[in-house]
Amino acid sequence: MTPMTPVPYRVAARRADLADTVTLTLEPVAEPIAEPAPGQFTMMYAFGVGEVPISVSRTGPVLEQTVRSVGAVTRAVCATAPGRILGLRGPFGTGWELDAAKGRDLVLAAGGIGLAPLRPLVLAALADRDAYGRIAVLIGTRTPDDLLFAAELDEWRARGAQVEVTVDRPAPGWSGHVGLITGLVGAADIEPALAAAFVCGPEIMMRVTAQALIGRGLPAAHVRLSMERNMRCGLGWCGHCQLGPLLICRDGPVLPYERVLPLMTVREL
Amino acid sequence: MKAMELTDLGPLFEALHGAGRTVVGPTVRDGAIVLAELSSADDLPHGWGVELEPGGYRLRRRSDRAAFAHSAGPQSWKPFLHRPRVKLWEADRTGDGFQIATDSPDPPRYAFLGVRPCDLRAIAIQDRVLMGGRHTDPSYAGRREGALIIAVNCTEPGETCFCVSMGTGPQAGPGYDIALTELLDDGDPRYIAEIGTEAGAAVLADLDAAAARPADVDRARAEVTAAAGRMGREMPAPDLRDLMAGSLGSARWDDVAQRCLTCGNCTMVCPTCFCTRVTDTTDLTGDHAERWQLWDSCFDPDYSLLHGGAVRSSAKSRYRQWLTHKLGTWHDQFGSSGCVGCGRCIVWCPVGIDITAEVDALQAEADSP
Amino acid sequence: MAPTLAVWKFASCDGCQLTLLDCEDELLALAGRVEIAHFLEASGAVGEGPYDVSLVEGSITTPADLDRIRHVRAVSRTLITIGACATAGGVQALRNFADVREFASVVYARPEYIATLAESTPIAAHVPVDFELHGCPIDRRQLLEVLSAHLTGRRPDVPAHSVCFECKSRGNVCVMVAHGTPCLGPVTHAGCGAICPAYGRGCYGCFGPSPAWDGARPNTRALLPWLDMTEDETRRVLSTFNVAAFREAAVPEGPGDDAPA
Amino acid sequence: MTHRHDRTLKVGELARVEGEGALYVRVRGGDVAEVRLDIYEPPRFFEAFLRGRAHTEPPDITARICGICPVAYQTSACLAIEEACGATVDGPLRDLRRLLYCGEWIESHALHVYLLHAPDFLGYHGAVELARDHRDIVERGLRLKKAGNTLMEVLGGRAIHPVNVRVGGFYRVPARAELAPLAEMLRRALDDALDTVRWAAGFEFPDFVHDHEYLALSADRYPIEGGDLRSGAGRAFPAAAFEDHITEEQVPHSTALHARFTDGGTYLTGPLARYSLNRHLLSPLALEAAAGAGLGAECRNPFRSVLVRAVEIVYAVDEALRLIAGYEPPDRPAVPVEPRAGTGHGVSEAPRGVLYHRYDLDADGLITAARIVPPTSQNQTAIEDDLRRFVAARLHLDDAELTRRCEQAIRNYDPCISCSTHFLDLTVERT
Ligand SMILES: Cc1cc2nc3c(=O)[nH]c(=O)nc-3n(C[C@H](O)[C@H](O)[C@H](O)COP(=O)(O)OP(=O)(O)OC[C@H]3O[C@@H](n4cnc5c(N)ncnc54)[C@H](O)[C@@H]3O)c2cc1C
Ligand code: SF4
Ligand code: SF4
Ligand code: SF4
Repeated sequence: MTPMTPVPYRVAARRADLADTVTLTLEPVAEPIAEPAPGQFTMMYAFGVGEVPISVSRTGPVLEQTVRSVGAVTRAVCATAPGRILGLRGPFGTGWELDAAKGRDLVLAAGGIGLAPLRPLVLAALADRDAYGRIAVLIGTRTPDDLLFAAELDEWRARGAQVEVTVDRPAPGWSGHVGLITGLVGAADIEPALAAAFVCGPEIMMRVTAQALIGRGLPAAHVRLSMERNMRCGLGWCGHCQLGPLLICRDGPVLPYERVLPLMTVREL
Repeated sequence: MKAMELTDLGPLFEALHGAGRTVVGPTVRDGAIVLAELSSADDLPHGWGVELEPGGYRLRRRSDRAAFAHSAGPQSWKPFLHRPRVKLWEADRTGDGFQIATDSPDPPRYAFLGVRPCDLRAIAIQDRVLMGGRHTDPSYAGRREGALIIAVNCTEPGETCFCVSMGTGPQAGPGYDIALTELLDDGDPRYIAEIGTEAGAAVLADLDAAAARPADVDRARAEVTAAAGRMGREMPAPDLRDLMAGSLGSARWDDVAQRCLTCGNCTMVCPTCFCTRVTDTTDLTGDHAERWQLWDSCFDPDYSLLHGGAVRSSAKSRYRQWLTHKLGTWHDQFGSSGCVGCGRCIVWCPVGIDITAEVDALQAEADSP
Repeated sequence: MAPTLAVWKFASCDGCQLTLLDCEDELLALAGRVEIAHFLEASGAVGEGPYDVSLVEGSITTPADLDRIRHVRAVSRTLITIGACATAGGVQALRNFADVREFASVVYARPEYIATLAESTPIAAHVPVDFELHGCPIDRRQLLEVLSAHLTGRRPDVPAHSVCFECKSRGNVCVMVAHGTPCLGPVTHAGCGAICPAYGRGCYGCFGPSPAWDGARPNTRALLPWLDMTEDETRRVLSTFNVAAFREAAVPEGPGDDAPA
Repeated sequence: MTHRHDRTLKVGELARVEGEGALYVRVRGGDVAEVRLDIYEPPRFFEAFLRGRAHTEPPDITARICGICPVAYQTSACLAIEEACGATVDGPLRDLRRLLYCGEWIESHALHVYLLHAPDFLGYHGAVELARDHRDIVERGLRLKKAGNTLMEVLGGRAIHPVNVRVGGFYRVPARAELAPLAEMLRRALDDALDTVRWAAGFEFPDFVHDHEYLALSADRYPIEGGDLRSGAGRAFPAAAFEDHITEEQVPHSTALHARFTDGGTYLTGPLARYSLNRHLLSPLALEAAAGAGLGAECRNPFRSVLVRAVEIVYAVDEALRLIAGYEPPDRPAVPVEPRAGTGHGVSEAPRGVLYHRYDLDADGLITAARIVPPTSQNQTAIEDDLRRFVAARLHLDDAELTRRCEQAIRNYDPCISCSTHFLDLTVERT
């Protein structure tokens, strides 16, 4: 066993969330990996096909990972049937550090598949509801059909979270928000100065959302983002996940907004 | 600690071989001084020197019999410790999944003979990356832990060397088991051997060598000190880390991109560059899979691939990544510079791009209003 | 049902499809894994299309081949081109820079019988291609890699970086820097394993230009002055088995190497 | 009766030949009116674009004429250019050339015997089908083929289009130690080669003989990497006189270039010719194998060429072992070849027969004219002649069977159609 050896996990359940996105429930075949914190990721291995970084979308006694099929490896992972085995290494990287936001209002902003890494954070906050102020979950997707975890959102609402969804392109029958996620920032029912924000999505979406939140008065020091870079090891050896001074697998993926902002604005860094 | 004098490296080879070590050191092959397994002191490049320039390397005959007067060659010790290709494991398909097997053959027990001070530091830098963080690279660690290091203080810097400005030479820093200084008179060279570790002391104890005369020890020191004044190049800029951080938008990157081939040679020859990629392969049946770790380089087009394309697609951004990492962000990531001043990237760049000249230009650009 | 494999030949030397038969250790395993349904060089049995994978060797040089490649595309689920002829027009693309009528008259007594196109063009110039494997000839290990990757559904490990990557990994002494031997390795697509430098000669570019970045041309112009060759020598060294691709790569317009806008 | 008085037989795509060709047979009034081996390999114009190239380039460029026998092209090209420049390659460098060439013979012959030709005799479509019933046999063939390829890989860098060949010799010559593992491999291959002869001797060979004049090289050893030309009828001339003795002309009513002797005679080159003219130069082991397989002083049955190839594999393996055993690395990898104005001719024995190259160079070593005559184009007249007679005697067979037999007959000659650099393109005629 070396840090590069995948640990076998059995797919206990497979749920097709969207046309191209699947949530897998994973059980260790023997020794489990350490319990991931919300925001951390694992390297998932599909036999013979390859390995990719995927965040956990539920952690604790039940481990779930939500994967969008975009290429060879994610296609193979998504296609894995219940009962079959995948490899996991990890967990790697920094978590959302929810504890540091104790007592504050929470804004969670997700773009597309970015909701997956935020889900364990929502669940953790709802499980310890009294430790936080108001909780607003802002979600941007392309179309209503691309809305991840749609069936769960009402439950989050019922447990005291405000959940707002906006779509780029509405479908017939859509009565919700239309437009960029920044349009939802104003609707978040929070006290900005006393809030903390957690943002995950495409880089450009994270930047404008963070700006909008800060524009409403949310302290920049309380904004965290989850970054994405090519990764081959997850261990800080392969060099691929560099973003300027950062190794995203080690120093990230969750990072303070203020730390990444100057790096995000440099082209091709 | 007491220094000893070796008049002949033969007994040293015998002692190392006798202890079951594979001796690796410089030797002449294909028109260059390469590092390879040596069977005896005769394999050393006695009487060979080199001429170096950006994009150029030539052997030249020396008038003496020096074995170590040739500055850095085409490889560093990297291929022996951080190998170009490592099989990480293999796996076979089973009914519902797969069974992984990791075979870890016993790593070779090397004795590295003739490690130059810059390379000694480079090994320390790779140690930090591959063994000094939360996770240890077992392949590297296995080889590294078994290696005995016999350094050679540098008395013959090359035209492209700048270890002095990087603070890595010409006197060997910590990390060696034994450090030699080559003394040249008529005939065969003599060596002043200094002990760095107990393992080194044990090797020397076997040789029944005489204690070095104080005059020779002084002379050895003086020659190394003199070498410091003969560096072929100098790395400018007092604080490279700041210069790099402040130069991300510099126009110089466009200039160097006109010349750079993105061929990756600089990263391959660099003794500290550590990047690897991982490839998962299968055989034709699809039932047997392997994972390999291969040298990679930030100049590879796929290095920064994300779904949808590479982050650093232009040559300019890739050269900038290499230089700013090496001299700047390495400090943030691993607490030191990633450059030891060996000059290899200058010599082995097929179009002679000179890291010190590029830094000069960035400095000039930063200084200009 | 085993997937079906077809091998097709256009203008070429047969070397790339021979590479398949040169996989002596794997050939029978391959035959057990796929049904080799159309491979004239190896068998008289011709299976019905459509085929799951077609390997296409050779370039398009005749009007009849123009029709045939469209047919091949139509009966192939995955079309993989193999070799410099199929991916870049091959050595016969030298005609693209000359008068093909005159060429014909040098070789043939009755050039009027020659039905040939003015240019030798790669397959991708005529039909969509799913994967291009470079080399003149292709490398056996890479061919096996592409086939096994395809059968497993993974990305083939066929890096687009330069020959220098392989050269240094192999431990060669650089012939360019240490001997002054002109070498196209820095701008040539890896894949051969850096054989030429290992044998003491400069790379002559038989794997074609390595993209400086995804799909773009390498910075050949920056290398040329360092090759220390006359203009004629330079022209010749770039005019061999990937002539069309290298000529394009060396066009002296715009910056040789900059980010795509 | 299956046979008709008027019929046309067309084999659109010949299988198990190298390159792309078709067969066309027309029967009129019960007689064979026309037999044509169509070459629709698209023209690639090598001789045209060699003009203006440097004298150092033909080994690399002409290798690309044929992926099956690149070493033959490289060797004939080197010989021609060395002659033009007044350079001679002999001693260990010449031996290394021969050793490399042995690799090509072993590979190419094993390919032909096992993968292309044997299935005909045993009633299979190809080697993959054959392997289903006789895996061990096909594996033996692949082992032999691999031995040839390995030899080329070690000496040439790779088996197809080797990179290590240059005018004047090599870029790098091997150390003795590098050849040692080859010898080990070849000793095992020798057993496989001898088994191959025994196995092929058991095939059933149709009764058929031809009476073409044989043309092959002759040298002090069994001809491979060079020599002078000699024919069964006593013709003898050096490479430089090739074009005096042999013309390629357009025959009335046909559009393919046919090689003949200038005096009009047709000839055959290749294994049968080599064997029949040089049997005495075979190694004792190869000679013994030939005798054991029932091959006499001369072989005129093209179907038995498979046997002759098998014997030549034994010879090539044996010869390679001899060359390795006697190898002393030369002091330099190549002799200098300084360009000068002139003409040079080179011939060598490709697996399929005599391969001729001529180059005219100017004072700077640039090529002003090139001529390449591959074996298959030389044999075309003979092949068509044989087919005519072969078909005439078998008109009672139905189309399918006749077609099958014709294809087998063509494969006797192991025609390499990719090599046919200057066959006329027959697309026009086929419509
Ligand atoms: C920290 C982190 C967390 C992630 N979490 C999730 C998640 O929860 N759900 C999800 O669906 N996706 C997630 N991704 C993205 C996911 O890793 C990529 O979609 C995946 O790598 C694509 O691989 P592929 O082989 O399917 O696609 P291809 O496009 O074929 O990719 C080829 C190769 O490029 C590299 N690569 C491509 N895209 C990425 C990428 N975005 N990040 C890193 N390497 C890449 C990989 O090496 C991959 O094998 C995460 C990425 C990171 C870095
Ligand atoms: S690419 Fe080269 S080896 Fe392949 S078919 Fe063409 S000429 Fe032959
Ligand atoms: S020999 Fe050629 S391929 Fe090898 S490193 Fe040098 S320039 Fe690159
Ligand atoms: S080094 Fe270059 S020319 Fe030589 S085989 Fe490789 S790609 Fe071809």
